Amino acid sequence: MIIKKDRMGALLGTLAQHKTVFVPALIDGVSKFAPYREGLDVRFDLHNTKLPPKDLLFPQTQKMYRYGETAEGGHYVEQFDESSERVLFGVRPCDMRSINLLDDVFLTKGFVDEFYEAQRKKLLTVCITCAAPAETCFCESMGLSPNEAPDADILLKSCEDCYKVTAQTQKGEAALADWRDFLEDTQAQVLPGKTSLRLNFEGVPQKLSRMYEDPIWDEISTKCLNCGTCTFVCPTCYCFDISQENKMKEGVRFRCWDSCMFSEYTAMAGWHNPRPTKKERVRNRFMHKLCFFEERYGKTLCVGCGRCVECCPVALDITRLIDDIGASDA
Amino acid sequence: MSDIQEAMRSRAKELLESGEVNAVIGWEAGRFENQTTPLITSQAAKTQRLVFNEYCVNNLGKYPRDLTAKGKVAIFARGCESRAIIRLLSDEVIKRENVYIIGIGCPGMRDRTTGELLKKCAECRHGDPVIYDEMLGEPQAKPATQERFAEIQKIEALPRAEREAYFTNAFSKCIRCYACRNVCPCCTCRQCFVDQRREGWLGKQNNIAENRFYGLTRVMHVGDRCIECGECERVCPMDLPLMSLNRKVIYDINNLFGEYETALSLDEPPSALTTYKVDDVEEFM
Amino acid sequence: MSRIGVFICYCGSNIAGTVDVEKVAEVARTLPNVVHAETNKYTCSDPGQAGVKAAIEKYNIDRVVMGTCSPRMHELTWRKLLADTPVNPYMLEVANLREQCSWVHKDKEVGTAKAIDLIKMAVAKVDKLSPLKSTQIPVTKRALVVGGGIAGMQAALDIADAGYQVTVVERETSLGGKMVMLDKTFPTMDCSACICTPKMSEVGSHPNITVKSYAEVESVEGYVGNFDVTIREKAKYIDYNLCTGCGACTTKCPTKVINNFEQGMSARPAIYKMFAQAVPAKPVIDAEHCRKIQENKCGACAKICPTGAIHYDDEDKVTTERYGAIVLTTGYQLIDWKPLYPEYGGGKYPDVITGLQFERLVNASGPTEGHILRPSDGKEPKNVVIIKCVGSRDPHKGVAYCSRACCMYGAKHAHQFLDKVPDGRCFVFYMDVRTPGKGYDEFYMNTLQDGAQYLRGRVSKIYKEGDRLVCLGEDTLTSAQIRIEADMVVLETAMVPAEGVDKLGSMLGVTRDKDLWLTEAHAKLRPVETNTAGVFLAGVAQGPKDIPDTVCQAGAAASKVIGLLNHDHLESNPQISRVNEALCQGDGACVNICPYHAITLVQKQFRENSQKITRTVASVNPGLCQGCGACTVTCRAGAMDLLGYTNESLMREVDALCQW
Amino acid sequence: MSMVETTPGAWEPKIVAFCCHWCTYTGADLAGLNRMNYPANVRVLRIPCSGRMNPQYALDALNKGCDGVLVCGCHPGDCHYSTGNYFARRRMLVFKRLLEYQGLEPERFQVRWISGAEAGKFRDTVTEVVEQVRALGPLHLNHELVLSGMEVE
Amino acid sequence: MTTYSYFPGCSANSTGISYTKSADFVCKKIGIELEEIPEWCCCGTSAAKLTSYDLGYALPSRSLALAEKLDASRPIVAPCAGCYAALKDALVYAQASKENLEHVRDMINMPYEASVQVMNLLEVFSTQEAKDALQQQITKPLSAFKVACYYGCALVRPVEVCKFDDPEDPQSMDTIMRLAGAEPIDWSFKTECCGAAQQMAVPKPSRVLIERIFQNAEANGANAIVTACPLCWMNLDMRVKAINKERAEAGKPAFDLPVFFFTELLGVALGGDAKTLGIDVHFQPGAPAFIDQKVKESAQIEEERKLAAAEEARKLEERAAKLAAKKQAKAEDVHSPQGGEQ
Repeated sequence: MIIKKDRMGALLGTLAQHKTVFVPALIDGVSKFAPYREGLDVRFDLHNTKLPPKDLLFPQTQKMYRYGETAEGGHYVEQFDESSERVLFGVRPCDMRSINLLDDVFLTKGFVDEFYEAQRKKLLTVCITCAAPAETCFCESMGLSPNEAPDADILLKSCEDCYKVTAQTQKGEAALADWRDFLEDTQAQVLPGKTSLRLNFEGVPQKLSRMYEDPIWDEISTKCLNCGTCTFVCPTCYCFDISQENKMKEGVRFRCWDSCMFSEYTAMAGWHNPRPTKKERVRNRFMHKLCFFEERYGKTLCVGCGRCVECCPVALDITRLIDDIGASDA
Repeated sequence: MSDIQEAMRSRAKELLESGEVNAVIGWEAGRFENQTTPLITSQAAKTQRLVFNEYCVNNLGKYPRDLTAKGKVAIFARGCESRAIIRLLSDEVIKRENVYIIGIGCPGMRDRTTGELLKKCAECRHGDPVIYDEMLGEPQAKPATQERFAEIQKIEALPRAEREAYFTNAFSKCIRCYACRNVCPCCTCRQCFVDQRREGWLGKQNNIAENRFYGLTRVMHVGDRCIECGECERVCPMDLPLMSLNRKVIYDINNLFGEYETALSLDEPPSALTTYKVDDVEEFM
Repeated sequence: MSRIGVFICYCGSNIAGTVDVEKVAEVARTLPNVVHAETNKYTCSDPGQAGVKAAIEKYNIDRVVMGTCSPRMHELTWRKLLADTPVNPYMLEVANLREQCSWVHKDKEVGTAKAIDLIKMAVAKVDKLSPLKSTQIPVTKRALVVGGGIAGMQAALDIADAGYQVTVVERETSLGGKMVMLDKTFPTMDCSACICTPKMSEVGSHPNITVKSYAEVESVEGYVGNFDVTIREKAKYIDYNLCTGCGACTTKCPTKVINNFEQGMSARPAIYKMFAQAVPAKPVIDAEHCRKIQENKCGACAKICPTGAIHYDDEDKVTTERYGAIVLTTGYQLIDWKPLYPEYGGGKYPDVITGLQFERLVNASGPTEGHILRPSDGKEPKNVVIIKCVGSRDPHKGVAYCSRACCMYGAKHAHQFLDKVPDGRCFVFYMDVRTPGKGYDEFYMNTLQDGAQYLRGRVSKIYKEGDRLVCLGEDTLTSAQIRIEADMVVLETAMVPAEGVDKLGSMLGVTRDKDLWLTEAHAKLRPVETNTAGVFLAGVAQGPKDIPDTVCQAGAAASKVIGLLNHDHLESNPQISRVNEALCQGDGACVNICPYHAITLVQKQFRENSQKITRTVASVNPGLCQGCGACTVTCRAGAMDLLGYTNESLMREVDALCQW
Repeated sequence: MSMVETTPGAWEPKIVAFCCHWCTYTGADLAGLNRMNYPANVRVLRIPCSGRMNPQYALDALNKGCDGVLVCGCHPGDCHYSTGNYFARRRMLVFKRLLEYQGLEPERFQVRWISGAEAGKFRDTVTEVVEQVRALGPLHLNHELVLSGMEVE
Repeated sequence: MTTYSYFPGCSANSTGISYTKSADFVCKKIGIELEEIPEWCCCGTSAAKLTSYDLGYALPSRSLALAEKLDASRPIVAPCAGCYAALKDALVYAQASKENLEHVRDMINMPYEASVQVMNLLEVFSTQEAKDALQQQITKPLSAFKVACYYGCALVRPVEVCKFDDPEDPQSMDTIMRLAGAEPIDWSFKTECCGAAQQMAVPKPSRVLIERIFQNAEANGANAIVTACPLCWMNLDMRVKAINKERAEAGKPAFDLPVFFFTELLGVALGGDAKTLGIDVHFQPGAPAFIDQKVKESAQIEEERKLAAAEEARKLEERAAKLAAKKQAKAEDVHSPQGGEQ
């Protein structure tokens, strides 16, 4: 089954009648996933959106509970449920993988995050393979393929002027019913993508686990600004902080993204900070991505999307770090 | 430029080997074409990695602040670096004897993908270092190709509602990564007001109101000390028009209290908002 | 969790007339952390206050909101009330329900709604306050007077008579200031020396007064009640314990130096007493001109001294002592008219003299023994021109202000000249004649009757023709060009602040106005206080004035000092700035902005991340800080906060107003 | 401008006035002593000196639902602390321009010097500001928690 | 060689011809070139402003604009004090605000930036460069000249406009005269009004103004008056005859004070003759003879000074030799064995 590229607009229009369909779009110079509407600058040709799709499931600011005192002097707590039926349309294999990783964090090992779970259940994922990865893409080195996305409900394989459509899950199969009018039962040549940037990730997590005290951290952390750019554009960074806004005897508790790059992130009462300097913070970020997560979930937390490589104001480049570690004799 | 690069490498090596400085701050090549990244090293061998080309986009001037524990450091400084250093010195963040400034004239830097002159460099009025201990090569005396306040005047000319929409939209895009703050040589507080949860200056939630609070307060905090290096705008992943806010404050100080440009020399007067004149403009009667 | 008590006052019908007080109390009870709210007919009455105390005890209240009249009215009353309870007096916020609510609104619904908001704001603020404690500042019962002129002497005597120790620091070698240079004083024509020198000896011999002559204040540290003042007494080269003041030495000195006391019109030896009645009545050696000290020649004075009091190797003496209060009576000097008025010859004509020179000429103990003889050739001048407002009221050349005393002493000079030179003629050029004071205008009228010719206008030029000085000017009343050939011209020049007062002012945090006169704390209501607590001023240091006003002000300053020294302890205002050293970056932005010089940068040791480090941080002197809070805003990190008006408490007050 | 004329429940402007203790707060008290009438839309927040006025308070007020902010202090030259209002004047000149530049109506942030004797000026200023803000309508800066990365509505 | 744009003014080739000639002579000698502004027009002086201020600004501004066109980097030199004041006043006006400049542009309808500097001749000769050149070129020091430097009113006032010398006791001309070897006397009428503008309308009362200038100069020992303005010069030199006549009638002695342009005396010091410098066309006929006489006296004085200096040098040398001899003797004393034993 294929869908012609020039039919995509019509498809989105139809889908958007029932659900909110998030598509990659260029808004005000920033590319991100936005709800489809007429006139939106939809861009399936971009390699990766600047902002990852993670806030569909894990918003930057998410209201959790409302609470307060009742007139009788008792208390009440109400949980928010702002989840809705959504389609994530046009996500790339690396971002698809990131959702898989977030699922591990928020749904496994005995911890289930209700807010994440509610939205995750209502999310349909439609992935498009990458025919021409960007110069900063390195998913293949991280064990992914630009041409596959096993976790997607529906997979669109990029061809010359169409996509080859495959439902990969039951949910996807069911969803395709709405697509019927736009699909054609023809064959098309799939354009395979290949990342130009290749790293040697072999053995890196094992080496890293022995490099906690290595001088490399001093060296690379000095130029880091400790801003949150890399963590906020990262599709897999999932740290959050819980805060509240109180009004008299009522309040709202919400959580919002936090960044391990911020000194405040680990600041404790009485000014104690177990990660007092940039070195500890930078080390933690990379260790978490490439080593600690692996130890806990058996997967690497970096999907090779290249966003941090592109966005870092000081070009502190994770790919160089991986290469350097790979080359070191730790 | 390749001459300068050679001179940089040999000077850096000399300085480290002689023990005159304990670290050198410069640039090295990145992985990608026309990409550079700051290089901060104490190893003489690594000085051979130093580069200087038209893509050295980072203002290195704030790094001496992070290296105070190292003792004396050498830094390659163009106009923006030198003014950042003056900013740090005036704010007593670093000591003059701990920084050895090697001046380099700057022809203006370019975007690595488009090859165009960076906006901050087009607006730059002091490409050449304003203080240095030694100078490598000749000053470039590159003129600013952008009128200093053209952007401000353009925005001011918009109807109020359009200005509101323009900035509301900008604040709505902000992801509060604080790259603008962390790169800014004026931002040297031990703890930023945004991190002071107890005082509750602003909430952590990302919405336009809080983002506006952050954005405008940042301007009030740095505006009168801004060196106009434009790094905040360059590093912003959301491309917010941050310099149009900073420069607005400078523009008004200029108009209200007389020609104003900070961090051009070590003995500059106190910043405009920490001083006054009895006969200042009066419009609140 | 705090336990807030809210007390709402009816104020008879003053508040209750427009505000439903009971409803306000009802809402107050629902506010967070409010454990009790009650109303009272008259909260400030004794039963009202007793009720508040009882409630505080009963409900275990730890902070209080008073919904009453303006805090300007009763904030102190409530503080005193709380001082008798377990509640800290600063855990108080007053909601202004009367002056700013019930009295300005007519509609009860509106007034009630606003009153509720005001209570909410107060509750939100008080919730974030912390207890403050005034500290007891000990008072050193000793005063320092800077300046030994008539103002300083009067202040010193008044304070000393009240039983307190006083030190008078005088820059010259004798007390007396400008007054002792004068011949007669208007309008009574008392001999200045006759009324001034007794004061000098009284000061010199008062058991409670120490005179440090030939001395200057070098530095001041500390604050009200506790100023540590370092004074440098210049080397006098004479041991005053041995010297009997016989004066033999001064007769043998071969050196001649221009005599400044005589306004340069005579010479004095290098070892000299400023004038005959000087106090201390002992000479000093002017080291700059002494041949023994400069060239190791001569030594005549030591040879003749019968007591061996002369020591050429004497050195400056620097002492630091603590004082509870300081009075500044630094006085004035005459403006240096020479560079400003080249049209008056700019100093090249010796017969163009200042009023002070005239005082010496006419003084019986002056260089001419009281005969008016002109400096150039010692002849008696017949035609004298007096020009007033030279430098005064002339913003282009001199100063903009009126020097206040010149009209009167100008008239006095005319009178004295006509008195001593009966066949002389005297012309007085004036802009206005200002004679407000007891007996002043009568004096002026007498001068006119003496024959002084007053011409309204300014002299545009003085030039020499032969041995006469031609004065060109205009009589603006007749529009006539005036040309007077004078033998001598007296310039009544402007008073300007004494040299060095700028430095002294900044040392003490006393501001100077645009003309560098020391600024009083309030032009009308605190005329002898300064912005620095414990520092007072009197006399011309504050602005030009004549002797009666100076003496008055000196008495006033003395009474303020006595009032201060009367306390064993002062209670400090605890609502002052506080540094959060953890946040302080030490960039000193706050230091420059503080009008009281209360903030300094200090090096301190901290433990951070298990390391000992030394950092620069700001430090607030609680004795100097007055709690304006200007520093808090310059501090971007908010390291500087104002107790009682903390950032947190004000922000919560705003929140309370906005959000509901 | 009595509030009686307005319909109950209708929107009323909410204005916070930061007043220095020594001059304007005293002037406001005097207005009360003289039984002057002015709209009840203003809530006075007492600060020791206009030099204590941190622009962040104004931002907070405007963000959280105030429709206007008024900052008042002693006349320049009359500051109880001698120089506080001079610093405030500079700060507020710059801050007011910044607010207006990014789109705030000038009437919503105003600064006035009002002495302890100027009860009439206090009343007139408050009345004027309330009416100006009333004419502008409510200020909707108080955005609820919105999803980042999404479009602005 | 420094080049200035030259604004001659209306008197340059008429009553002020001596000024022009002598200035040309001196300028050439010390390497200053004056290039006349093409198409310059009347400066308007005080008369134009009496008609309208706009006219008073427009006239000089036109010439300023022309000078800008000629070469904006060069200052304009106006030898006449009236021209100088008018030009500089117009310049200061246009520089005061953008509106003023715009207004002037509208009036003259020419491109105009108000960027040229306006100088008078005294100012030109007061530059270090000119002073150095003068110093080198002086061949006949004016040692016998005791001159009263008369600046007049317009060169230094109003202060806000001129900003070049002290308005009450200016010194620039005195300095230049001292440089030329003359002795400038200290007197009181340097900047007093000569009444030039009134001499036509109310000659009698205004003669007093001239008379007292002469009187004070003479009383302070001057033997000549020096000016830097063609109007002042004409006024003083021309009218002293009538004044002397009146004085004779009143039984007072006549003034015998020739009046010169400072450039004339500079010219003399640089070796110029009376005719070249225009001294032969003065109103007071005795001027050339005075110059001859004083130049001779000056030469004599110089000769005497030289002799005296030589004598002084000889004495000094003698004293030094004596001292050296003494020292030598002492040194020998010390070194001799006897000395050691003593």
